[in-house]
Amino acid sequence: MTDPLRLHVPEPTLRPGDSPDFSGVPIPKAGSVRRPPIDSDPEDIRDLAFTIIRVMDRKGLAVGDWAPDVDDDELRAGLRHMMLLREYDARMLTAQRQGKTSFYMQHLGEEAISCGFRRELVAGDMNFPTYRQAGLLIADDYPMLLMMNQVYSNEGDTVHGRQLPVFYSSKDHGFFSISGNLATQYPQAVGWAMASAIKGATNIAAAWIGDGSTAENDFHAGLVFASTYKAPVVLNIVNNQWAISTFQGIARGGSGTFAARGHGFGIPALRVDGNDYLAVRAVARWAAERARSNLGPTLIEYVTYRVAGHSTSDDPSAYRPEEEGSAWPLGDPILRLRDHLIAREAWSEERHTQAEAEIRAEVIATQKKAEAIGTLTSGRLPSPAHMFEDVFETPTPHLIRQRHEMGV
Amino acid sequence: MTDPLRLHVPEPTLRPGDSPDFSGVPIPKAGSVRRPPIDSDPEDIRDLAFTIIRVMDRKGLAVGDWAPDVDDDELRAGLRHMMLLREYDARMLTAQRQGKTSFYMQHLGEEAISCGFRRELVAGDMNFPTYRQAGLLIADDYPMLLMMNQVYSNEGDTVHGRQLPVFYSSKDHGFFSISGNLATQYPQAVGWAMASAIKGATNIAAAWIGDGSTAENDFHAGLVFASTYKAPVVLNIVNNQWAISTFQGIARGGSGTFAARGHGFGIPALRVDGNDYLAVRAVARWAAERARSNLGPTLIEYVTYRVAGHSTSDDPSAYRPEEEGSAWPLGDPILRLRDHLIAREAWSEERHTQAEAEIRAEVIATQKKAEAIGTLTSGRLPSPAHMFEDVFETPTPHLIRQRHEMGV
Amino acid sequence: MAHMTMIEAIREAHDIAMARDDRVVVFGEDVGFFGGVFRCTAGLQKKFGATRCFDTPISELGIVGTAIGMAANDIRPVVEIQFADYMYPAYDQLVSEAARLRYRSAGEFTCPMVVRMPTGGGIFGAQTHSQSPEALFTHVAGLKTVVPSTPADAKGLLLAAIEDPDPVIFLEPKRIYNGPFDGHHDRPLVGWKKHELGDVPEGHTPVPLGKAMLRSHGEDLTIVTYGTMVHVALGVVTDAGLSADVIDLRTLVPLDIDSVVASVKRTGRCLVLHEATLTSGFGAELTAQVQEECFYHLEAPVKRVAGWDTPYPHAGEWDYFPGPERVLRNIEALLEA
Amino acid sequence: MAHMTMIEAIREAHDIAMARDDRVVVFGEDVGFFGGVFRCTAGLQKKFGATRCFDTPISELGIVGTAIGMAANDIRPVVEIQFADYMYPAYDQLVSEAARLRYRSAGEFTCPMVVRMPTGGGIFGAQTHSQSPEALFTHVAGLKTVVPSTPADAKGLLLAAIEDPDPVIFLEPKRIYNGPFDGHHDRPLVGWKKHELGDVPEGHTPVPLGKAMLRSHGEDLTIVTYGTMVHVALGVVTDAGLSADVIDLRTLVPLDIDSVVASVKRTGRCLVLHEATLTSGFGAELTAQVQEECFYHLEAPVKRVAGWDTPYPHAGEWDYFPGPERVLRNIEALLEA
Ligand SMILES: Cc1ncc(C[n+]2csc(CCOP(=O)(O)OP(=O)(O)O)c2C)c(N)n1
Ligand SMILES: Cc1ncc(C[n+]2csc(CCOP(=O)(O)OP(=O)(O)O)c2C)c(N)n1
Ligand SMILES: [Mg+2]
Ligand SMILES: [Mg+2]
Repeated sequence: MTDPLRLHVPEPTLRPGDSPDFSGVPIPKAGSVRRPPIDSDPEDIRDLAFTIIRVMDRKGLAVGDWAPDVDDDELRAGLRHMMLLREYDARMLTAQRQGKTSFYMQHLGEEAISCGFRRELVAGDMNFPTYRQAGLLIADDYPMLLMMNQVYSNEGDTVHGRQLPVFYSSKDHGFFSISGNLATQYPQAVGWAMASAIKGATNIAAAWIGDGSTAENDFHAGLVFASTYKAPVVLNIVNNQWAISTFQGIARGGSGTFAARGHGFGIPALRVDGNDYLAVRAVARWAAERARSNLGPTLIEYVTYRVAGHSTSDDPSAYRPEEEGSAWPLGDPILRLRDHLIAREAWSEERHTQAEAEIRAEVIATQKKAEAIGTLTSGRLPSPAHMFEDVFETPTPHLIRQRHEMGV
Repeated sequence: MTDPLRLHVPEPTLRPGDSPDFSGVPIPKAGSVRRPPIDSDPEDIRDLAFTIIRVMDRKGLAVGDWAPDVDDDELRAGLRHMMLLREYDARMLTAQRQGKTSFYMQHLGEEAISCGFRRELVAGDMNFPTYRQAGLLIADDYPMLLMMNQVYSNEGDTVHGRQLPVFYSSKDHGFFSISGNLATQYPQAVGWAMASAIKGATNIAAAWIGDGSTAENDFHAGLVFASTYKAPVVLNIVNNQWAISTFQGIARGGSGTFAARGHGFGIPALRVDGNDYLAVRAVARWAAERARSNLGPTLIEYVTYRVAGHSTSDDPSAYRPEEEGSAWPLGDPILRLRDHLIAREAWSEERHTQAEAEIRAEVIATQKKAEAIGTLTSGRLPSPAHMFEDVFETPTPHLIRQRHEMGV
Repeated sequence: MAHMTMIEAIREAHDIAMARDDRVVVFGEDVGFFGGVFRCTAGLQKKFGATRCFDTPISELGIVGTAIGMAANDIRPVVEIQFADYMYPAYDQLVSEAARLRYRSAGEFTCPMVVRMPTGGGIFGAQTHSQSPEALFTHVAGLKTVVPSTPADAKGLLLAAIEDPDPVIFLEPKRIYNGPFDGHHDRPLVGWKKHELGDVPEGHTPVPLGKAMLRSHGEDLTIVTYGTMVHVALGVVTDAGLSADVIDLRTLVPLDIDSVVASVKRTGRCLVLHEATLTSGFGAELTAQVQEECFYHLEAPVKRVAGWDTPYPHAGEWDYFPGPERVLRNIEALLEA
Repeated sequence: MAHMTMIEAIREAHDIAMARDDRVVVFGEDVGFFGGVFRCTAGLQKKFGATRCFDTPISELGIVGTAIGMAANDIRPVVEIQFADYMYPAYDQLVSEAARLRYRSAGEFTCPMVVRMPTGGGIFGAQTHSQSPEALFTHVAGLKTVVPSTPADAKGLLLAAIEDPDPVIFLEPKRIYNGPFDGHHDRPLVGWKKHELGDVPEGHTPVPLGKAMLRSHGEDLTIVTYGTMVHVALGVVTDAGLSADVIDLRTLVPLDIDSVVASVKRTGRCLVLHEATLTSGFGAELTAQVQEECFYHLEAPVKRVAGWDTPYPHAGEWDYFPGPERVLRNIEALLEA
């Protein structure tokens, strides 16, 4: 009892120079986790927060209770969304490196989550995304030109160059304006969902957060209010193993998983293979149905891996082994869905190669259009007059004076 | 699926006019809950967050694994602390009603928690209390005169009349300066404990919060940091069933108990009968030992009932049945400890009556001394010069100028 | 017209707004069943049901955060922060989110919401029930800030705030909830019901944001103030027989600087008065604008009288509060300068 | 003396403070293993161990809240908030707790702690990587606020801040981490290593808080500023061949108003310059004090040049930023007034 105390500072097991090793990460077999009814008592399904719900097995077959009913066309659409997102990322990353914009953030390895989730919502539902869910737009057929215009902050940017690249906004596509402040939109999603319930509407909301950001205040506020008012909201946590340079153990602390956070609030929690497109759709469907049936919130932890740097400002080789991304045991979401489609004879290697080429051409064509409008460093930029608009609906006399002073 | 959504707003089952009824509150038999080793895996003792650890049975006997080894003298001291606190409360309440100070907050029914807990800490440990743990001072023999001086904001007040009544501060007695902002001191307690570990010291910290205040951000921050750094801290939640007019269901939402909040963080959680002095000491001892052994934090929920109004500004008859306090099934902590002492033949009705009279006389005598110094509305008040001190260690030129302007 | 307290006026504004517009929803700590610790929302839950007026967990962040989400989903939340001193946990949501949502999304998402909070000292509430944080809002582009000083304004400005398409911070000077406190704490308070300023027009009578009100008309100086200090200023002017304009700003953002400038150009002397700590208080902004606009008309520097730059003390309430004596002393100095 | 960047100077201050005093402990988001997103704490964990320099969860509240508890337990925390724009979740802990702990407990508990945060714009960081929230600290009694503008000051003021017995907010203008940006974004930046102001004295060389520094000496006007804008002001003065005092405040609280007053009394004209939004910015406080102290010496109203009262835009960075052109235009008007 009189030994001196010591501070425990969690450390990832591997740092640059070490060989990646995920043998310690238990990966349940696809199809092995049961699918309980949506009105289950959270206490009865606690185990689902400590496992990983997986649908596609090694052979690419969809197995087990969670295998969702999704037809070939829809699956091919899903594959296309993910491929579009990956190509888009690649082009925008290069554009940033070429100095055409200030900043970019990729989804590499995480495409299944936002692309899959979006397809289980309906028009009028609202996502409160972070900066790593552009798949929500792509899978809802939001024009990629508008996304590029936003990244370039050019005259075609619907938010007039006001926001950092990738901070999209589209009400029509159920995509809430992104904030740069982590986690702030978690309670907003809950409030949006509460409003739906107050109005007696049928639309639901989805909140999004990263593993690291669950440490923020707003995550707690979101859970408290969702739990108290049984808000019709899906509470998503994307656990891509890393914040910026900080591994998930710093945010997670002593709890086994992030999904477990829900248990303190009586919120049912699912933990899912985030690189398994079918599993993502299955859990999204389960949670959305719960919300729409007035059964309240569901917490979902997507287990995935951030293959790329945090953003274009980051160099992950400084803090983790370089090959960790390729060693990640849950594989690549695009290749896995491709293999599944091939296994169900709805796709082929050739069609895939061809699709890659088509998608590349399509994205390049769109990029040309966007750049013809302008990039942050050339072309047609938003008028400075926009700077003084939308502070309030009607500008105050004070703002009008400043605008005149600016001469615009 | 297309039914309109509805907002769920939790409501207490009873409101003014209803007859109190606690038959729905499950109360396990004293002695029925096992006492696990302090290094148990939190997952293996989850059940302890959903029960109530109780030691004293109906006959006043201490039963079961949790019955702590506390000798007669120490128990009589505990009884005396609680009686002192209750008498102190009664006198200060009256003093406030008489206009001698602006505000007061009672502990009625909750005396066992702070009085019992304090005795399981040692000199150099630090409590981060709320406004309802004055027992931490009394059970550590802090001079009651100083407490009264603080309540009266008179010249003898060690904090120079700067703080609202009951916002005591005593470093020597391990009682951190009280803030009026709910929950802010939870992460501070964790930080204090982390400092102890950083220094390789042996002292631990204890954080305090009310049921209602667990909804605040700071509660989450405290849990996150305590979980991550395995801080040597005891995380206390006093669940007295009510915030101000709001019953605990509003803060607790869908989780069964407040103790369950710990599970989302891998923090072992105990739920205890807060009106059972012996049970309080037993769980405090368990948690303090864990912390001191570098095993990290423990969350404790004390189940009790706020018999009095929230503060002198509150009238509970507006929002709950009047007799709820007397119907509370866990009884009165003073009477229960008295009965236990009588059952173990270390006390008697007569000694109790006599002690009551002595304590009353003692408190009255102290009160006279305090009032001889002054009350908020008469007598010797702190000099206005104090207003400009302690903003910084060394006053800035600016503050010196303001002080001159004030002419003090 | 009916005489009522500021609390009753605020309640009536809620009642009218909720009856006129189903989208108006009221929530906060203790505001539901109990009707708020100051009773400003009493009766609303009973009348409109728990879906339109409800209690919340003690989380100012949660209250404001969910309100923002609701506002974006066509609800008009009117939320109460129990004391302005407790708004800090919600500050991030206000500054980073509510204030910038319209801007960020180019008007696609908006945040029509009112955040009410009792503010100011004079009730022996010490550091955590006395603060006047208005300057922390006025510095934030995208927030409007309102401080009424009479029941009629409380009602009318609150109605206007609820109908405003943007987020409005509505600061209620709690010391004048029941009557116009003139700073003489040793004299009995005249309640609103017996005071000429206690008259409140009936029905739906919004008072537009951004218009100051001249509460006293005079020649020798201009006192620019708001909230409780309006009444302290009026008391001093009356008691000392001064000839002064007393301008009640009512709204700090948008600011009716034109009214202030017109007055100061006429009187040549300006005293700025508030309860909040002096340094970086809203008085600094007022002073900066007045000296810029009226420089060639000023006969003396603009003088600020405000709370000292210390936390708000308990026993020293009346030493801290910028009461009549301090105000008069400074006015005398200003008139002599 | 050695030339170094501001980042290196900050790192060196940490290193010296940690070596001199075991109680100095450094933490924040990404500050441990990685050494901070701006690399200001690089190498410290390696040298002093993970108990003295560590990564934290992403919770600014938790960072500041635990730091306060540590400070009360005889540790000297120096914490980093990754960007000043992210300090709001910690604002309650700063305002309600750190700032008032000494006062509340009459000195029984104190809070010697430094909260560092990169501040200001000019890096295309848009609304959430560009803010200058200094006025939100200067309004709070009990906080000191520091803004260095050179590597030597960054090092010296940080050392003094760490040794200060009270909480200090340490704002690091990120635009000048690598060199003194004069606002001409189209010209190449001269790095600190090649700049005369890049010289940093060796060893333990604290610079006392509360003393301004005259960066340029002249007759026609006084420019009062701090941080990045010091270099913009110096650039304008040089380029336009003006005769001006440029006062670098270095510390906003405590404020060296005497240096400002002495200068303005001599020049008769004063321009106050900052990046933060104009309304209720720290410039308002400076203006209020200058007009009060120098009224009879002023030949024109004090003029403020600041960020517009809008959120900080992305594409419009240089329209928003109060760059050389806007500064010069206002100086010309001021000199003609
Ligand atoms: C309130 C706040 N604090 C800090 C940051 C800086 N920051 C931006 S992203 C990030 C890491 C987030 O990690 P995680 O939540 O895991 O999301 P991921 O990037 O992995 O998707 C940090 C610290 C911020 N944007 N907002
Ligand atoms: C941040 C903050 N919000 C609101 C309040 C007002 N307030 C004071 S006590 C209280 C209720 C607290 O209830 P609980 O945590 O259950 O503690 P109890 O009074 O029951 O001991 C409230 C809402 C406050 N002091 N601080
Ligand atoms: Mg992550
Ligand atoms: Mg309670």
